[in-house]
Amino acid sequence: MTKDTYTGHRGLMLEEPLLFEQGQEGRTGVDLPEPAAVKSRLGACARGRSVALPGLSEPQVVRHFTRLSQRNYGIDSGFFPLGSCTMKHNPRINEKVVRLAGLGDLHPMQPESTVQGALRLIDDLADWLMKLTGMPAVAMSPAAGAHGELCGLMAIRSKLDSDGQQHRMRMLVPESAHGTNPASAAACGFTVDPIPANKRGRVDLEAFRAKLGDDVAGMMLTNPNTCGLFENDIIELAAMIHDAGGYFYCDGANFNAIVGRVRPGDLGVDCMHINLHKTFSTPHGGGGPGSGPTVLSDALSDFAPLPYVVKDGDHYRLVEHPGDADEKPFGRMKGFHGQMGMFVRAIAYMLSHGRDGLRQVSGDAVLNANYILASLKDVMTAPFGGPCMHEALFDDHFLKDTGISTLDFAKAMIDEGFHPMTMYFPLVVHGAMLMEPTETESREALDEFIGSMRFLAEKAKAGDVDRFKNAPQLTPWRRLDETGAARKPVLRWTPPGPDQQAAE
Amino acid sequence: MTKDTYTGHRGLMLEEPLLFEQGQEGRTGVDLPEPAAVKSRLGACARGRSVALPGLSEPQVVRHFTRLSQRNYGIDSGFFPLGSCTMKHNPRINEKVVRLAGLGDLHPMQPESTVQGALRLIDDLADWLMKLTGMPAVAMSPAAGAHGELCGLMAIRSKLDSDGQQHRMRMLVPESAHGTNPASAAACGFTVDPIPANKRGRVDLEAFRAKLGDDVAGMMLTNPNTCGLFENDIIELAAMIHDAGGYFYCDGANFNAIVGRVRPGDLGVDCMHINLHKTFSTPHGGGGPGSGPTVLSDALSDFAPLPYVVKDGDHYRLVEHPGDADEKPFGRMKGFHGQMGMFVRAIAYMLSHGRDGLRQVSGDAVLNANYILASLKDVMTAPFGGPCMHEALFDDHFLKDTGISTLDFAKAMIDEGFHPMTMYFPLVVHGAMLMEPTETESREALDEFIGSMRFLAEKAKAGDVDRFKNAPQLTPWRRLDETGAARKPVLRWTPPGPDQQAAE
Amino acid sequence: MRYLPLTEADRQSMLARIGAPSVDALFKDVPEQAYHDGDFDLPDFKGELEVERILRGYAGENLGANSVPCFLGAGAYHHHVPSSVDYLIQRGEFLTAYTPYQPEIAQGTLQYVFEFQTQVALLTGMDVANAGMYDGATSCGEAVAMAMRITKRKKAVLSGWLHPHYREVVETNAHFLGTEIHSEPSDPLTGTDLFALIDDETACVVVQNPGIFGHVRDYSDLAAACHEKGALLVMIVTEAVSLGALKSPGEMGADIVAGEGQSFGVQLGYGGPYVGLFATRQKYVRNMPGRLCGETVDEDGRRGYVLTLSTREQHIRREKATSNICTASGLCALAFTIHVALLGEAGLDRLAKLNHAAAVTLAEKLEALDGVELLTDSFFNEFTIRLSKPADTVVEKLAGKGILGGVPASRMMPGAGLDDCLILAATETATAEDIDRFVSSLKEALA
Amino acid sequence: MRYLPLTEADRQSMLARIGAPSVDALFKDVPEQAYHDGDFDLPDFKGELEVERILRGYAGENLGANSVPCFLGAGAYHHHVPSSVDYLIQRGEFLTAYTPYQPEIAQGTLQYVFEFQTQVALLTGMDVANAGMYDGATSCGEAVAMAMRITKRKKAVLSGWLHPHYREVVETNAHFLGTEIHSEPSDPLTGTDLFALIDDETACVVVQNPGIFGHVRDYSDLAAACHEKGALLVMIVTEAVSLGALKSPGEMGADIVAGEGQSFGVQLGYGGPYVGLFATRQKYVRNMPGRLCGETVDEDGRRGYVLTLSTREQHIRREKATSNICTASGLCALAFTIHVALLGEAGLDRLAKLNHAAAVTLAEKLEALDGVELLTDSFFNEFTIRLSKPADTVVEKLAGKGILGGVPASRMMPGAGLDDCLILAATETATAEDIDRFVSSLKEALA
Ligand SMILES: Cc1ncc(COP(=O)(O)O)c(C=O)c1O
Ligand SMILES: Cc1ncc(COP(=O)(O)O)c(C=O)c1O
Repeated sequence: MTKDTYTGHRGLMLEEPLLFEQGQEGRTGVDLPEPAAVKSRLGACARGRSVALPGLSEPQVVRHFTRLSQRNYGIDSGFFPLGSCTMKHNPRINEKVVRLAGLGDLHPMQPESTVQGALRLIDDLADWLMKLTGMPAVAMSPAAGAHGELCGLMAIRSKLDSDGQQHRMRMLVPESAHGTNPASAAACGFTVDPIPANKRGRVDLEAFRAKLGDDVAGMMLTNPNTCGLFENDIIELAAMIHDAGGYFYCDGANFNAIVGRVRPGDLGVDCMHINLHKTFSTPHGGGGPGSGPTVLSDALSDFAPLPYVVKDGDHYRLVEHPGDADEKPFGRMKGFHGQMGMFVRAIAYMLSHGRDGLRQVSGDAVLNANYILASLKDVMTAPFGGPCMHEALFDDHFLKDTGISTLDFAKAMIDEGFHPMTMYFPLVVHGAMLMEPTETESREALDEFIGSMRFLAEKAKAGDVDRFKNAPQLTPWRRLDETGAARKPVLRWTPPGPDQQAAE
Repeated sequence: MTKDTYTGHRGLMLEEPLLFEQGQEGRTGVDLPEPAAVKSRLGACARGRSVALPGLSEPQVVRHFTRLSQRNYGIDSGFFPLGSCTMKHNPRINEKVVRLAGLGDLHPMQPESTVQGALRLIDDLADWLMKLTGMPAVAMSPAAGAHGELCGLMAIRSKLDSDGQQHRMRMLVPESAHGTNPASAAACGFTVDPIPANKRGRVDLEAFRAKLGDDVAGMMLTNPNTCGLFENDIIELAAMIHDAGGYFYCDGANFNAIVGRVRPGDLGVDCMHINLHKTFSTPHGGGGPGSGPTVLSDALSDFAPLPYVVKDGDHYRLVEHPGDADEKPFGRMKGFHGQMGMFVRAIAYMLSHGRDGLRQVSGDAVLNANYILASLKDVMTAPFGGPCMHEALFDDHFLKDTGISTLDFAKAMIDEGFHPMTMYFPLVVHGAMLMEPTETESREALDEFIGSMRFLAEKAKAGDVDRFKNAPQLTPWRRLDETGAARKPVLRWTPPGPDQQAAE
Repeated sequence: MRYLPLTEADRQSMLARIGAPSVDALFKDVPEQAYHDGDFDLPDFKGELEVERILRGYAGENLGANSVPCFLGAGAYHHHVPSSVDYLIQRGEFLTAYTPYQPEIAQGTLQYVFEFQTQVALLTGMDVANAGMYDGATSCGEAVAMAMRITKRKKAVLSGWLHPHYREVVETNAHFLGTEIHSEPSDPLTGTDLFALIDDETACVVVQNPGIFGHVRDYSDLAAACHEKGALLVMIVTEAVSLGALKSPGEMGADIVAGEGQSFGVQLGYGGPYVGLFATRQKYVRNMPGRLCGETVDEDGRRGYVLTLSTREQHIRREKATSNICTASGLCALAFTIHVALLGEAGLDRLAKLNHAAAVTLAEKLEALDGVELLTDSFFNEFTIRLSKPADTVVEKLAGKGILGGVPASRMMPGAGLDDCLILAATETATAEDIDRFVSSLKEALA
Repeated sequence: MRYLPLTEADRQSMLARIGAPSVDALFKDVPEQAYHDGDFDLPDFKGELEVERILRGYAGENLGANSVPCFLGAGAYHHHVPSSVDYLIQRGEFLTAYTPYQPEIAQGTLQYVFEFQTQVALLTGMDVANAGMYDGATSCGEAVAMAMRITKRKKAVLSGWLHPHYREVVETNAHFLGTEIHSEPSDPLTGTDLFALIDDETACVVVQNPGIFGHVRDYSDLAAACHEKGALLVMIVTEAVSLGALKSPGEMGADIVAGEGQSFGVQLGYGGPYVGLFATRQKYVRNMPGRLCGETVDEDGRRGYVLTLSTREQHIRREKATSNICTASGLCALAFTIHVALLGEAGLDRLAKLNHAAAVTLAEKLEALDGVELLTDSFFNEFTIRLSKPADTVVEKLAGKGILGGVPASRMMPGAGLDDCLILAATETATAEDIDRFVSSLKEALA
């Protein structure tokens, strides 16, 4: 079998150098008219040196990024059960409406009279979110989940301060929490106090009780939690933290499991961010953008960030300054007014599903996860019993003595044509494998996945170590040297030195 | 190396069954409201049986076609030197403007007062085409090149008939002509008389002269011809056919080579189709749609198809019926008024280039082809000397005694990451390889291609037969059995019979 | 220029390798007197922003059907295209590919063509379909030509309910080929007695269902009558959505079905590009025009698809080919395939019902108006009314009010005495308000 | 529901395997009193056509900047985005991917992130850049936090020419962390003497170039003064196109550059999502917030890219991370990368010159008007004028005439005594007619 090619291309899998390796002086991919001759007003600040951007034509650029895209795996490619990330179908109608004239081309500082539709949209989306969560207020500006966490924590801090509770500095955070939870707490000035999980994968009630005290500011709980389980004692936990003078921050990253069925407001939650890029399907885009509107309880609703939309009769206005606010906003977190592009997509998604469709979303998401759990628990190991919520958690116990790790198993899944599940998170089980199918996968897709997982589990137990240790083998790149990358970081292209140039 | 996977997927190369193998009853990818209850007026004609379309959800459909697309090679993927097809860059601005409200959503039978912009656009495009070709008229409705040929031939026939030349039935067509030329001639009722090429790859003047006679209706010449050469005697040939009482149909498929530099009207051409999907960059779309406006000389301009646009002062109107025409239109060839979507793209392309840019197009296209010719003629065999026009023709002489055919060579090019050139066309050289780089390829891309071709030529001569006979090896599919496909044609999916179903 | 990657330095080094002094020198085969200096009376190159502005200028002078109530049909229908269709057909691997001549790197195109062929066969109730033609009208022309090839006869009979554009295309072809076409006059009230016109010279009878005036009919008896005389029945479908509601052409006994596929996935776009549908019986496969995709296996035994039976085609058969078609309408066929895939049986059924319901609702409201007479007894989503005033002036009046209010029959059939006839279609895009606005505006216009 | 593939038959067979009687039974861990019957006061599901109509309804109530002359800036700029950018970012392999956790099947994302980092480093004249932050304002907040980490000091000095949104974000963070922010008052005429404010407690000085009122300045001396006191200079860029015309922050000696990337490739979209730029010196790399992509090799020695130095990040470091950011702004960074790739050196240079020329032309015409005073001495594409009337009422009047005529300074800086100040930006999208229409309308409004 001939393996070598002159070009390095391999049929449809095409090599593509960096942009910077393809430039030629004077070449460009845009045509712009001759600028009018004017007297420069740049003062002493005019650029003297070249930026050294490479010059490519439009066809080259289109081909470059087309080829890059072909090395990626997205939801559109196949099954993407990345736990905690809710990789559901991203409808194209949402991409269309966000680009509509009158939405895509609004400047954020246009006068209010020219953006009434935009403000109404934000207000309507807020209404959906409040109704679905059973909460009386929502801060729309946070840019993602972590930013929403910060927003909620700032609201808690502001409320505590306004009640003279400046000394409450301790935030209780389960060990299973996502890394952003403690990081956000720290970014808001709290100290983080971890609470352990019990054998059922939930907050250990007794350990929790023991942590309560006069310096406790609140707790950050994910529900359903990061093990994919509903915290059954949640109402009790909420009551306990409230009794202790603290507030309940709920991480809403897993809201997809309960949307249309459970309202966080009914559980005693004081604030919760909603990742519109998870539950409400705005695309993940290879690492964002997201949007993290944060709902607030009565206790916290006065302590929201600026700006926000207020409806006066038929007119919508933006409150942008503390002086214009009836409430006690804690200030601004972000430029302008929030991730409008995500709002447009999210409301299109909500309108498409409606009340009934959203309830079906959580039902099907949970059904799909339980189907995976039920179909794999005999060959893989599920540390906690079922039923689970929207994701099925396994540990690496079933790989014991095979010499195969969770990572190896994940890489073999890549060869099988899947994006691996979330690995090594949550931290509370060993070698975690967290599988979230979402509701937009068909039974047929799940059956194929289940068959493949059973096949791999069998191969692992049968000692076919090679299949795992050397995986992936069928991808354009094999495993990459991450240690080497971190040891001597090369974080950008640099022009070849004079030696290298001469050698060329 | 592990090769087998349970799923059949291989990393990023994902299997995808037929739509019909994925359906489930009741499932759909569209949501439509409940129809109002009305009394049916379908009469006796209501459908009794199911159509048996498979039911898929939207996410499944998006994934299906995404995966299919990933098995394709387009211009956006890489170098596509398919001779005679002008696979140039397809700008995205053209795709954008064709979808603009007010262009994309016009119904063809709207009243004239509501489509003045559309008619103006057609008229402006016609103006560009007439100026670039130096011809006084253009028929806009032909749907592709072959349709344009038919249009031109019908115009010639009509003119001959109107001049009492009904007996002129013989059309002279070079052996090197594209298959559509004789096929179109036959579709218009002409008999086809082939004319041979001379050693220089041009029409053999003497052979041509010998074919002239009282029954000759005209000639169909491609210029530059399908060997990528300019017919240097073209003005003489035109004069000869005119003197003989015939007309000169020029196949304009290769207009890209001369646009902005040579006007067919100056060569004595009577009619010529222009493939907007070649010279003017409307996308080929995996087999169309195209558009083939056909320019007409003074002699033929009265004999155009219906409908056409006429400008009355500031108002544009459509002439749709012979009764409304001052000329002698030969009738309608197509529904409605032409390939409007291609007109929009083509005029956007023309405006982008302008007069100067179009001249650069032909210059760069010809330069690129000559660069390939000059860089490969020592290792491959070029039957005719240079310079060539926009495409470089090789034959299979250099493969003599290697046991490797043009087809084998092409398949090895696929492994190298290229779309092969046109093979076995034109028919006038043995094992033809016709390479048309177009002007939208960079020198860097050509150098890579040239390097690869030299490498392959070397390997062929060195007896590395395997690389060719077994090619392609690096594609998701190997060579397909075309003979088997034709012997017992399976042209559609059929539901598995009761036996097969039972076996599942 | 943004699309042209060569730099001046490139050009110089390339010319050096070629051994030519200049680009102009490469054109030495062009007779000197015909080498143009490039000074055309045309504008210079423009940036994208400027080009877009100019195109928006054209668009701004038109009244788009998406922005107003639209009741136009007559061969092109205002349907909603799901946005995933438009996304998918723009993927470069589909958009910028050529006809799939190299099957190893064109399985994407080939598989969807195979799926398209299957969908068209299922929808029409026929055995096989091809990969698509230019549009419905040219497809009709090819159907008549094919019927003549098969029967070796030279006469075709066309129903008076055939779309006039289709009829004209057939007549144009016949004029140049010297074949005989008998076209019945267009009359919205009486379908003509086609039975009487079939004789031993008849290659085919061409009927359209629904007809140009909207009528739906069961042509089973006509098919039988054709077959009795050794003629073929060609059935035309201009509104493909109707196939979701009506008895299929295959069930009625049609031998060739030709039609327009625009209704599924293809934007109105002022009349094109669209995609012609073409289906027939298994036994006539080798007489079909156009490309055909067939199933096969690769060297490893893996299922795959190729273009097949190409000995029918121009690039092999030249003047003996079944058609001169080469570039057809691949991307529109893809749009059709995706839209039909999204619909599935349940979606198609619902879509057809919605269309019918909208048309019936409209017809009922119009029947109640003074000065309006409904001429079409049974219909799918389109019908014809007679007005108390000339239809073209009424349509102009409605356009002035921002309503696209139907196609005057006289526009397609001048001189047929149908000046007061208006052809109306209603689809799933017509809202109740659209219908009410149209009805009340029509009432005003007729008052 | 079109997005939900499970059929009722699927659900039943799946429940059977699970051994649960119903979907509701799977929710048994939910306390009964909190399990909702789903009867929310919200509408039912809708088809795509209806959804699009509703969204068009919202859009129709707004005045889009593409349809009228627009002279708004103040942190977001109306530039033309080439259509290939928008096509490419919508390719599903980019759009529907996650953060590239599995590098073997995410080299597309990783390579463009590496290219983005390089472009940002080149544009800013810095050594390294990260993969992007939420937006310019939050990026500014992160820059101040990083400066405090590096210097282990707790005071930051903010220029009065810093965008008020950026200042407010920094102040919000500081409020909760108990750090000290000295914000100079906003004044379009006098830049304040920041030199005097730097002391041994100062972690950083934050300046913006061009400033919120449009001023461009060489901050080299300020950088030196900072370094002398062991403080860092943080430089903010809200208009990235200016980097094509101005001396780079790196050349001026900035230690951290934070900015807004919207100007390249990202639609205005009413303020977001955008992408925050973040660059710094090599020595501070391990103190950076956000993701970083680095070059490496795979097992076959092939060059590839991975996320690296993740021990700085929340998922590893938790409460000790350099930032809490997780999801950032990948797709906007892609749009930025593509647009900058299309421009290249020549395109960037031309684009910057066009912007400057448009602004100078506008300024010259405005200077000639009665009742208008130009306050910004040197500028790139944005400047501030003082009017003889309150700016907000003038802007409303202009809006009434279909002109988006600038940002009143008082909107961002109420109570600063700037009610008569108007901030104006002109980009390559402003035509000569746009400028003339604006100038004459402003003249009328001031009369
Ligand atoms: C449980 C949980 N919390 C918080 C986050 C952070 O959300 P974001 O990435 O939107 O900042 C995530 C994201 O993966 C998560 O899974
Ligand atoms: C020389 C030549 N003539 C005619 C044609 C037919 O054009 P079309 O495919 O547009 O019908 C082609 C197309 O490949 C061609 O190359």
